[in-house]
Amino acid sequence: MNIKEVLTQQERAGAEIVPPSAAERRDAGRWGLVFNNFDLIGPSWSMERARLPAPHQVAQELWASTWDEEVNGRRGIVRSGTLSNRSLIYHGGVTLGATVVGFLIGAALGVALAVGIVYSRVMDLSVMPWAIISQTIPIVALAPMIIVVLYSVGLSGLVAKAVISAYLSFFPVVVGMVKGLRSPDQMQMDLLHTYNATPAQQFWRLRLPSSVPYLFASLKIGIAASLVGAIVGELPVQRGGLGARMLGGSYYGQTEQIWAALFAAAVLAAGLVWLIGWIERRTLRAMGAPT
Amino acid sequence: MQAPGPADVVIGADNVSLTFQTNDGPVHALKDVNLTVERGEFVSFIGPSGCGKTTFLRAIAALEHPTGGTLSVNGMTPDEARRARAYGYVFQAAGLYPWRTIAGNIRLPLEIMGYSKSEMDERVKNVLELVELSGFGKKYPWQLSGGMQQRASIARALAFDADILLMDEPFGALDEIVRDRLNEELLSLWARTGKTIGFVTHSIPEAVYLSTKIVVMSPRPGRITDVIESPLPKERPLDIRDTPEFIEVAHRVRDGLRAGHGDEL
Amino acid sequence: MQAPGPADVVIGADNVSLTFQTNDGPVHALKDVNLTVERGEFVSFIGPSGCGKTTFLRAIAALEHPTGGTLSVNGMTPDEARRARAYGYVFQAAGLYPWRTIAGNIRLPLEIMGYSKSEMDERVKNVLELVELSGFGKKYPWQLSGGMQQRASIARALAFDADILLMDEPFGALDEIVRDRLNEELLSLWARTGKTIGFVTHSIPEAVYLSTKIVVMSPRPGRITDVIESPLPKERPLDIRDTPEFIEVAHRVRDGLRAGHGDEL
Amino acid sequence: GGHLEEVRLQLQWVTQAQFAGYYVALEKGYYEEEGLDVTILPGGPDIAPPQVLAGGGADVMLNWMPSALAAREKGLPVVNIAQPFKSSGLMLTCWKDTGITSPEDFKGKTIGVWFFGNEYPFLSWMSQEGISTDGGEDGVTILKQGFNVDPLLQRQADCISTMTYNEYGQVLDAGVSEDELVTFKYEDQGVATLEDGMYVLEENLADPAFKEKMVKFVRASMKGWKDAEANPEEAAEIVLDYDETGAQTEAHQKRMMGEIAKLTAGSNGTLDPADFERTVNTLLAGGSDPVITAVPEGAWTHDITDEALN
Amino acid sequence: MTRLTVALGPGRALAIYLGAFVALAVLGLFAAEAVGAGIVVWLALLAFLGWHLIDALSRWDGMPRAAFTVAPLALGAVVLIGWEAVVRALGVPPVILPPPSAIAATFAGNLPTLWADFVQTILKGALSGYVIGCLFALGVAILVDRYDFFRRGLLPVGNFMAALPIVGTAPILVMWFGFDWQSKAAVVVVMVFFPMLVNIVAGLADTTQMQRDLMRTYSASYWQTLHRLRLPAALPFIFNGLKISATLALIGAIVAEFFGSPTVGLGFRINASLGQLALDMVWSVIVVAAIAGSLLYGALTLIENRLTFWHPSQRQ
Ligand SMILES: Nc1ncnc2c1ncn2[C@@H]1O[C@H](COP(=O)(O)OP(=O)(O)OP(=O)(O)O)[C@@H](O)[C@H]1O
Ligand SMILES: Nc1ncnc2c1ncn2[C@@H]1O[C@H](COP(=O)(O)OP(=O)(O)OP(=O)(O)O)[C@@H](O)[C@H]1O
Ligand SMILES: Cc1ncc(C[n+]2csc(CCO)c2C)c(N)n1
Ligand SMILES: [Mg+2]
Ligand SMILES: [Mg+2]
Repeated sequence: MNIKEVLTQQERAGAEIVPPSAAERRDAGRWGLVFNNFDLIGPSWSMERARLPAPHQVAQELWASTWDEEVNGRRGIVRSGTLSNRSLIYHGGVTLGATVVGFLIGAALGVALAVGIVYSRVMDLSVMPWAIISQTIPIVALAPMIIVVLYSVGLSGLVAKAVISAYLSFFPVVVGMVKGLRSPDQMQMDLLHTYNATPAQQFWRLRLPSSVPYLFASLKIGIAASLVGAIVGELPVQRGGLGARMLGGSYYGQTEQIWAALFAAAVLAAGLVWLIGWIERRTLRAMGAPT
Repeated sequence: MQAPGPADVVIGADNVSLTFQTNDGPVHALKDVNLTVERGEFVSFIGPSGCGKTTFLRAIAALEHPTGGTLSVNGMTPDEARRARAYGYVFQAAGLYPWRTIAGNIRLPLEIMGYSKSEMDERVKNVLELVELSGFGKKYPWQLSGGMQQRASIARALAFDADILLMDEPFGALDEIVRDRLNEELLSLWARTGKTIGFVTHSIPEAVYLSTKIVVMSPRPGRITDVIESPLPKERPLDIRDTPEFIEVAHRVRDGLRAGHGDEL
Repeated sequence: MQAPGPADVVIGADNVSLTFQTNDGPVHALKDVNLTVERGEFVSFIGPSGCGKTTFLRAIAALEHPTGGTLSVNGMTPDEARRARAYGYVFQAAGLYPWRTIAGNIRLPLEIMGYSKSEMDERVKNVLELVELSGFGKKYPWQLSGGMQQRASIARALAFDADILLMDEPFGALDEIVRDRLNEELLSLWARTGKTIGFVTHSIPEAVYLSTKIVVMSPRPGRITDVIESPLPKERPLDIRDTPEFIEVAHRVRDGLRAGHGDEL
Repeated sequence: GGHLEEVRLQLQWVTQAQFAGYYVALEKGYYEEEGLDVTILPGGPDIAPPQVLAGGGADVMLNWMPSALAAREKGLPVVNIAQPFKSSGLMLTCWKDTGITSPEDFKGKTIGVWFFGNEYPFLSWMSQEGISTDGGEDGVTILKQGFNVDPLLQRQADCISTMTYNEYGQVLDAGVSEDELVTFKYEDQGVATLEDGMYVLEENLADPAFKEKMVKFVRASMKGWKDAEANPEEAAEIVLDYDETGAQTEAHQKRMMGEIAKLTAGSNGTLDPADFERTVNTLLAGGSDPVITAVPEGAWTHDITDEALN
Repeated sequence: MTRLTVALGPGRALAIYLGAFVALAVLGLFAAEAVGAGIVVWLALLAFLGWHLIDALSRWDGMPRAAFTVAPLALGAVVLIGWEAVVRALGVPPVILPPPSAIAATFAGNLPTLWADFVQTILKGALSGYVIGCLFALGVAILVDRYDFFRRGLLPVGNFMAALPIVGTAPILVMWFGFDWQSKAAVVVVMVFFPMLVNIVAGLADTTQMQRDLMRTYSASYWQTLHRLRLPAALPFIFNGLKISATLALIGAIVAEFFGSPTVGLGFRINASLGQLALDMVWSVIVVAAIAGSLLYGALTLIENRLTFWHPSQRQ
């Protein structure tokens, strides 16, 4: 991946390269270059602005921007008593807050809409197409506008980001829940029908329990989407968070910094998804699923 | 025989027809069905597989809507009767909710109808005993054998006091001995409570033993071919099954059934 | 009686036990079950609901694994036999795939076993006729009555040539007349093909009419209480059911069943 | 003492030394001395400062003049009240080995350009040179450049837009030596347009109290700027402290501050009408799709700077 | 009011609501400037009438099929009319929110540009990435399902990819795959991967014991079971994933263009127009995206109806 840049560097350092000019190399195949210049590619593992940084570079950056920064840094928790604004722990926390708040709002909204769609013919007919359309609006395009609008009513920071998170996470929940709430079979529905159960009873005692597998599949996607939303929201509001880190990394060409922030985001996502999976397993067990 | 006063008619079917539209043409599940059931009767439905027994029971319970004719229950439409919670229904398949324990499944209708906690526990205990499932209340449906699941679903329908009990082959998966016991239990419950019972079965002796009226049906299109008023007394010990009256009725039913099969063989 | 040569033993159960672990303690579904079934036998299992009939059948088909004792099929482990496609299994519930038509469901095992297209069509047609469902091949499962679904699932198991046919209450939801017909068909199929058949039923006459060997089971813990070798000839017209031999065997079965029930009443 | 008047300043990019003057004024209490409580709102990609201004999210914004004049034409009357940046830092940076020596040679080449309102100076320049921007042999192929210099380093583009104070330094930091590169400063090409100026909504200027506030704001900001020019090292440190993302590095900000000081050097904050005219002329020359169609009236005022600085 | 609908009969009620609705809409649009902030009351009235209009429509058996297309349009009309009137009444600056009429005019005036953007972003970027991403997820889901080794190894990696947020991946992928649509497709692949994976894995697990046992008695191979049981059973879930991913694919392709693109594409257009405060153009692009998204979603729904007709959710 890094071969072309490495060769250019070696050329600057005075090495003989095949082919000799950078302009020619632009159009050459990567593997060919590796083969022709095999002895010169060592530095590919330790470049400063690598297209693909080596794992140890990312690891170093991760270490530097978590433990090292907090313990030894001027602004770290050890010296200043608060988390450092250069540490991924701090930024991860900022993002996590918005993610969770946004997810809770989005999931609640999604479930509410799904219930509305399943129970109200008017909503069934008219809401779904607009929910779809809402998702085709590129949120990143809207994010700044949302933030501008929220600015003008005096809201900023966490709330603005949470709004974007909620916007992205409600849709998977709606789609999954509508299907899930409609998944009870005929006989299961008929049984309650003979009892003349109210719609609320039908919801709590049949539709909701049947929708659980769909709900959790959706919640996993929803929380991941929420995290993406929070990060997207952090781009225009440069007030910290993993999104701000990624942009900073990209802006200053610090690939390791992007990768480290990406890695942190991925860890956060995996953790959140795992948490939902854990709740799912507990719930299913409480509902008597065979183990 | 005297015509029953209108107040006594619980189920009245007048030229009821029901057609399903399917991917390869319409299916006439019921055609011109006429039937009157009085309060407190025990009516059995018998007929070849696919002749419309389930469909008719479902129509009575307002789970299907006739495409022709009229059907009335307690002088109302089936749907009004349903809203008045007139029905206890045992489906042909057990249909237990997999996320509820057996006790939880039986408690379901009680919760919906707003029974008190202690009343619920009491009733669940009683019906579990009735169907010989005491001790299985905490198990989940998939941990029970087929027959046990079926008994649990019977218990669920018996747990609350429905005016009309509709049972679709409730004892199909039970052995003779349990079946005999449950038959007796059902008769005594019926005598005690005066419920009206609609009962689908494939067993001729069972139909004759239990019913005051036996409805023989035949398929394609589903229709009633014979309605037999039972001459047996209300009090029925198990060995009534060896009396000549019993055997005569059973013969008539068997002939009706054969005739029904005849058209398609 | 002569001990069968080992080559002739199809199913051999030696002290088989099977315990389920559940949320409220272990359930002993099978305990110390011993049974030998020779090639070409027709074995019925009869016993109160919950006595382990289904569990035993499932264990034979390698769908459950005994927690004790050994079970061999055709001299192999059940799982090896399964992989050799020794089984045709009719489940207690129909279990048709809702996304396939009836014909599609019957075609399923044939597809898996790689039959040719024309062979498949031929066989599907034949078995549909056998279970009286010609004309329903294009319907979907939910468009069929309970009994029709059950017949479809029987057809599915008969469509291919399994060495061992395991049937779990296949005729439970059928009326007497279809049932008699299918009983005859099954006997003639058995006579024709020499299959070994394991058959669960709750009907004593059915068990006696069909079987060469009747296994009576009793619950809690599930065990075999009696194994009755039938003295009836292989050729069995329907009216064999009125012969004294038949009635005697039926009596013995009924007594065994009663005894099984006794422990729990 | 007593209570302070609130002012919200919308930057046009993330916290960096480009905006050092304001941070210095804030840190050193110049705003407070004037009785102002200033909140600095960092910008970022896709934050359009005029939009924030229109939505009432800020009182003053920083903006490049082409973008501000375009907003004016779109019906958002913004007015330049001060111009701390005298000269333009915008330039094109090209690989020397592509054979480019003058704008003539751009034909057939691929060039990275910032959009989001920053494309105007480039488009005007090309139309003045008579080079089409639709690609092909005789035109240039334009790429919408992201936020960094990778397109040049990866040779996805032959030239990219850079700022003297930022991206150019990054190219050098990447190990490229100056003699591998050719640069074209807009300033030298005679197509320079005015950069970071302070803008407010015209309707607000009608309010004497607001005007008063802006006078104080501009005075304190310029004091901050002159301070930053004089003490670049310290100014960079202050910027770093205010950077909430923690992404900036010290070396980078110090160098940026040094370059920024060169751009602010010629201005005391007062807009030079000659610079304005040159900007307008450049933009009006914008060929087929001009940025502005007529000379804007009332797009700037000296009212504030006159009062603030004299 | 619903009772009124029932009493009047849906047909007549429909006519009445429609009349009232149109009258109210016209009134609102013409008097908006004069009304000012009082527009909120009007808005509430409009929403109320709109609701009952759709309700009457859904009960009117004169056109049960058409109701499916007309009802959403009616809601759309409520939203658009409300939007137009509010923007006019409150004098919202066009650089914040342009009125629908201005958007429509811009849309109509820039069809060739928008078409080129559509081809670049949707047809080249989004669709190719969508197809590759979904197939890739299917492959991984099967590996995960098939081998316990991969379940332990790959599923966590899949979860990991859940949050590779576009903001982080897009710059890197643009760096790797260049400025043209290939990098956008790559972004889409990364974006749709996780929702598809989660749904396919959940779907493949959604079979009953008996359904699986049947296959076991046939000694069906893994692939036979997959093809004849697990995949059909998973279809309802897979379509969930496909639908969610369809919208994500559009978002991904558009947003990726913010991080570098040629001078064509929906994302490029949004970005460039936003900088010029040409919000009418921004919204025109959003309209294009919305149409594309709805078409894709509608097509998926049609296919879903055909393939999962047997699922209870389709039979009600
Ligand atoms: N998966 C399971 N988990 C726990 N217990 C089970 C499970 N399957 C069956 N059992 C228990 O094992 C016992 C035997 O069940 P089995 O299904 O073999 O009965 P059966 O003889 O087939 O009865 P029936 O005639 O009612 O079908 C029952 O007590 C049942 O509760
Ligand atoms: N939902 C449906 N769609 C189409 N056809 C149906 C539907 N339900 C039932 N049928 C058809 O209606 C006829 C009567 O079915 P029904 O279930 O009432 O029979 P049944 O008398 O209960 O039979 P069994 O004894 O087998 O349960 C059958 O031919 C069946 O195929
Ligand atoms: C998306 C986007 N691109 C460019 C700018 C313009 N801009 C303002 S300051 C500056 C120089 C940074 O060193 C640049 C390029 C912007 N505001 N937003
Ligand atoms: Mg039936
Ligand atoms: Mg069983």
